[in-house]
Amino acid sequence: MTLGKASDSDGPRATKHSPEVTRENARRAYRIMLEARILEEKLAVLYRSGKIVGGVFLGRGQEALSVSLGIHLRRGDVYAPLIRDQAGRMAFGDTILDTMRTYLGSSLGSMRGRDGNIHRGRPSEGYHAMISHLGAMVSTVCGGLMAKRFRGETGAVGGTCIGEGGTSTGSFHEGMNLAGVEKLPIVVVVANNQFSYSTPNDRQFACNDLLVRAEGYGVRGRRAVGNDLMDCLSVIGEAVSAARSGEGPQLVVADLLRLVGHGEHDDASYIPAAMKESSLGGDCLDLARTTLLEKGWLTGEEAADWQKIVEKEVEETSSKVLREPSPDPSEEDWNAFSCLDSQQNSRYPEERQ
Amino acid sequence: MTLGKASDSDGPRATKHSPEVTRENARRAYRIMLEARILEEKLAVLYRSGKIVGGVFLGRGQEALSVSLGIHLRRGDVYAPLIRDQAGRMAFGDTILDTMRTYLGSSLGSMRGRDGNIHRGRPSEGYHAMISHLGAMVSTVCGGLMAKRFRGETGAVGGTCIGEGGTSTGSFHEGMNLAGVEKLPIVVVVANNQFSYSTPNDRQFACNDLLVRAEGYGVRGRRAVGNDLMDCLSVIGEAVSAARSGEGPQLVVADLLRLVGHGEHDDASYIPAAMKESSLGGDCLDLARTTLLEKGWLTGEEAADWQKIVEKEVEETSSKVLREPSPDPSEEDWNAFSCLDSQQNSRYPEERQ
Amino acid sequence: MSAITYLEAIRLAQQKALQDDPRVFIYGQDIGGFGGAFKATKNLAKEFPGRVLDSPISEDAMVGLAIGAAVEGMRPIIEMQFADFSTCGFNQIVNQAATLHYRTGTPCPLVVRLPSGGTPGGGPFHSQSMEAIYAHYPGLIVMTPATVEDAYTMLLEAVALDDPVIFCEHKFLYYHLKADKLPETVLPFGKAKIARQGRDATVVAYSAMVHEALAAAEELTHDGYDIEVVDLRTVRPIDTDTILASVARTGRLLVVGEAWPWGGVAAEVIARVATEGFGLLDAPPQRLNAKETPVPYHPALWGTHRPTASSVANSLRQLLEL
Amino acid sequence: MSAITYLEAIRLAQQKALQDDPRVFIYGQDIGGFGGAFKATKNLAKEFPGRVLDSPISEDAMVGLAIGAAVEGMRPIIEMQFADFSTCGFNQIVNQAATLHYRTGTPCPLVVRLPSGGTPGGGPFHSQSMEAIYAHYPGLIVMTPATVEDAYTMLLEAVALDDPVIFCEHKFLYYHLKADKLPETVLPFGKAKIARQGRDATVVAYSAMVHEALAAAEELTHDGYDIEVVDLRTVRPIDTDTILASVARTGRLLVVGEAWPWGGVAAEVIARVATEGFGLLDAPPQRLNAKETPVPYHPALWGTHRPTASSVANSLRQLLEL
Ligand SMILES: Cc1ncc(C[n+]2csc(CCOP(=O)(O)OP(=O)(O)O)c2C)c(N)n1
Ligand SMILES: Cc1ncc(C[n+]2csc(CCOP(=O)(O)OP(=O)(O)O)c2C)c(N)n1
Ligand SMILES: [Mg+2]
Ligand SMILES: [Mg+2]
Repeated sequence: MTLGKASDSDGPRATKHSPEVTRENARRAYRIMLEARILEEKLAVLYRSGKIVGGVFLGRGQEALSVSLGIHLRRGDVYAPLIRDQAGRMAFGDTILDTMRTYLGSSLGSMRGRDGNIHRGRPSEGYHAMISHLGAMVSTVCGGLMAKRFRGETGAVGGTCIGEGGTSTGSFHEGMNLAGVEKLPIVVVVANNQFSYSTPNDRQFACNDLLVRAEGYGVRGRRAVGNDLMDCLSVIGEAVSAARSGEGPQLVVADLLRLVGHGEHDDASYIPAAMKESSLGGDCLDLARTTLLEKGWLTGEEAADWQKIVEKEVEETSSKVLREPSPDPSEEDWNAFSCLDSQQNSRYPEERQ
Repeated sequence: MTLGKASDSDGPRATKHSPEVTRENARRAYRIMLEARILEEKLAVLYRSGKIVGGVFLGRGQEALSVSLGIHLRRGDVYAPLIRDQAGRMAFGDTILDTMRTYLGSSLGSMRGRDGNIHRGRPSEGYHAMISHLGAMVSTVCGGLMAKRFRGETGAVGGTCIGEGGTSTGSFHEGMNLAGVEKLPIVVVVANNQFSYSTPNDRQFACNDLLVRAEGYGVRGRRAVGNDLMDCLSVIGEAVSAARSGEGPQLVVADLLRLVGHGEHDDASYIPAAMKESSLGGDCLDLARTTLLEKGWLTGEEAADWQKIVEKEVEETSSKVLREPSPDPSEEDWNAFSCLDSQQNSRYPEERQ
Repeated sequence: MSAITYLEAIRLAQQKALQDDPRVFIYGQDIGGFGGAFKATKNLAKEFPGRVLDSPISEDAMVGLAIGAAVEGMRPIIEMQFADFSTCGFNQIVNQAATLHYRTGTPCPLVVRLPSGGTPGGGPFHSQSMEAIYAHYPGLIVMTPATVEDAYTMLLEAVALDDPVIFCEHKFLYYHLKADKLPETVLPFGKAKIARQGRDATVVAYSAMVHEALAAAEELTHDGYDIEVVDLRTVRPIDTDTILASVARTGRLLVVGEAWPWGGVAAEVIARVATEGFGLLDAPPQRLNAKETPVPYHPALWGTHRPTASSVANSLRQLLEL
Repeated sequence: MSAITYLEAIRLAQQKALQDDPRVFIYGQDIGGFGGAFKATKNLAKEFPGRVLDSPISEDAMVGLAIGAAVEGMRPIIEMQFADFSTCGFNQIVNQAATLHYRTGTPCPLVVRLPSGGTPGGGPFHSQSMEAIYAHYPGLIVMTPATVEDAYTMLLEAVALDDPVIFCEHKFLYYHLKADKLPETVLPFGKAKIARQGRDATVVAYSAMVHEALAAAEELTHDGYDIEVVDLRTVRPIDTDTILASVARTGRLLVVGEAWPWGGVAAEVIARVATEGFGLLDAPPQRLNAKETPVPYHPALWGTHRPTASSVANSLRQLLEL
């Protein structure tokens, strides 16, 4: 596996740790990363104890990259997170409560037990609920941005994430190409964690660097250091600003590792120890804390307090949701249509005759 | 529409009109181009007179590029031509007779009236019969090459063509990426004729040059001048040799124009006059004849003779095939399976019990 | 106005939708200045600048774009160049568009226009009838208009519905079918229509097959039979009530579909009548479909592959003797 | 050898195919060193170096590759990680693999393995049963084994057949179902099996639903009924003769499918029995399918969405009273 080499489209890196990463943003990002981490640890526990059925898919090690997209988006933007985006989701407004509810299939959750785990969102609020089929969300986000363009709304951005494995799908390609043709304000972040499930990059693509694909789509390419919060905030912040100010689609590629299995059923033993010990394997949460402490943007006490507060919130939310009732099949209308009632009769009045 | 700019992956162009283009190859290529052109003109006449039903899709203006792939392939190779590859097909061994039969739906043709026009081939001989869905043949050719690899056969090459519009399909992307991952000896020729049906390139892709995509697939990229036979023969010849000698996948991009509608029902009025008058619009057949005459590789008399001979063969074949019987529906077995008889009963013996 | 073709009705419906509803836009290959492979959007790009857009050859992304826009409240119409190419957008249609409302409560109002069905010389990849494939999926409405009037009103209805609609328009009807004027009233959504009244047997058909059925019915008047023809209009939902009422009158049922039999509309209709109207049947229900191969290219093969007035008439004669 | 699971039978069949036939190779995501998402290829990459290969996440290209290799005489097995993702390879399957033999006379022997069907918590995109979608297309064989023995023998048969085979293996049966040993004889290809003999009604089922049907039949013994269960084994072709013979004995028919009803296996079976065996029926044939929504995530919803022994028993009781 070759790690990315520097690319022409990456532009000058003088902006690294650029001043635009404010203390406030960095603190907020760290806090959200912490929430995502602690929440996901709890999800793993719930899975192991049989409370969550199906699977649990965590973003451990990818929180810095993930949060950096979510945090730069705002109300009115379109966001389609993927598997490892608990942090980005929370930055975009998702909550511990709704995450728990969705994983546990609560009928009070946004997915009402109909869909679960990472398949979560509130599309009417710009927060798309991913389908499993990788690559599919790129063009969906494009569609949201087209809608805004048709209505003459400017300044909105669309953001989506994908793993390096997802770039092999035809759907990803068609979406990227379309984004380029329509010059949409979309930011696509590729989290190159070196493996798609167990498959190493040399069985996934043959280029030295996925970033070279940006030019082929006519989009701007940028690189971020995937486990370095300050770099992710800076690079993705720039990408989002560029998109927002009309510079067209942006592709961000970041190398990193997931510090966990593909799902909680997977021990990730296929990841070589040497890779884990390389700089790729550094835990973004630890690194971010160290940086913030060094910069004096966070004190050790605050860090410890936050940890406790979040742990408490996660525990309390978990207990609460575990006591909530399961969805009741007999109350379901079992109807996939909005224009038909469950007997498949038209809801439309006959007086149109 | 920006025409391709020179690309890094294009390598030194000192090989232009390199000596490896032999007199014999150039003469053979020209002869085949002439056959394709005259045959296609006849197909257009048959279409206009109502003898060919459905559509006729011609490669006029693209013969030089097309023939250059077909002529460098040999028995044992895999070839999947596309819409505008009459010349390449004939170089690979297809005939005027089978083309006529297929267009006219003769039951004596290779497709037996079941499929028609450009959907023609003899897969068991390495000559794939394209499906309409653009992009689909790239991975199919990859599969043929994998088969040879599994069997330990070396030295075979796979070749396929596609229009620039076809590069927007997910299928193309997946096939190219897979070719890169498996390091297959495939040559993919993109005929960038500036339009996909009526759609200009600025609605099809946003990069300045499709050749930049080669690097993203980890394949070697080369450029050819699409209406210059000597350049096409040289560049594609090199690409095929490179693939044959184990250098992995090759992408050739050539700019040109189709000098005809998408199909014979289309007057191509969307192609701007200025573009037709630019160097892109030069007719490769005329250009090739001039070059051969200049080089002394062909005499004016020969050229005139060939023209007459081919015209005669085309006319005779057409008359012959027009007299051949249509397929008889009552003789069809109406069976899509090879393991079932038409009553959908198993052909497999019961003694396996 | 001179005679309006089925194709022109589709163009006019899109024109009206664009006119009446700013949320409507059309996205598809070659539909802009060129007006589409069949000219179903002729002049619309000029009349509605920026709202009728040429797409790249990317069926998956075309549908994905429509979904994202629908979520934001638009009413996209996607033109597939041929129904057969919708297989490349299949995943977005069946897994994203069809599931969105159920999963999230957000409606997904979009229309995918599928130029469908066989024409002479069309061959295996420009002739397919895919209604059964889409109708299998809960969440998709599937329309199959058989007349100029329905092509017009149902397409407008498709745009107005809050669900994704697969609009199967038949290429063979594009130029063949003409009407004097556009209708002013519409049948309620989801209702089948008695295209011809009769008492001896019911033929259920849809799309181009309605006309083969009507011609067969006409032919059978010479044998002294009076055949009822039901035009389904939409195949999801299926108007089972109208079918059962007809079978109650005639006692005999033949279902005709241009698609392949396995799991097709005809199978579904027969399953419904057999389960819900068993007692109404005086004879075994029958179906007539395309032959079980890809759609052949040669017109002589094609003419045998699909049901025609004469094969429908034959099936009817057999049914009437059962 | 200790008890063999349905999953292990699939692994062993692939091992035997690789062993016996140098033309066989396996291509799919994570099937190499990792042994597949469900471990259906565990250790095979090591045992057969270079013949069990990890693919990129490219379902379209995976199938395309298999087609090209099949044309050259290989016998590829493609593992889809879940049946649901085969939608992304749909076009190659239905338009290239299914049509190749008819169009060109060249056979296209490949197997696409689809880990199918619902499991608790699977949700809308990891639970689908797609047999009806593929069975609609002439040119595709569709197998739906319900037992450990069939999983083994039918997969070997799938590899041996000259046509493309869609092999729907049920994830819920992977670990639940066990057998003591592998079978030495095989039922002829395309034959259904009487899984349980009875005289009061016939339940036709396939895949996981065979076991729900058997459990329901058992339950109905307490009511004094004797139910026959037919396991279809392949849904394309369907062994209509065996079904008709069973209905001739029992006079009553219930068809159970885990997929959605519209155009599903149940619709097709009922259409066949209604058209070809109308006179054998003492009561209207009935079907029981999944509810008409995407497959829900929560186990309680999922348990109601799919037919179960108890809903099959209910349907049977109703049928027996008709
Ligand atoms: C089209 C499609 N094929 C297969 C899968 C099954 N699948 C789920 S996640 C995954 C690996 C994804 O790898 P990558 O994109 O690198 O993301 P990562 O898991 O590394 O974050 C696969 C193969 C899928 N979801 N979609
Ligand atoms: C997947 C798919 N979508 C749509 C079509 C319809 N179609 C046939 S040819 C064509 C244009 C192709 O353009 P290009 O690839 O540039 O080739 P050219 O015709 O210019 O040679 C289109 C859209 C198709 N064949 N396949
Ligand atoms: Mg990855
Ligand atoms: Mg072109």
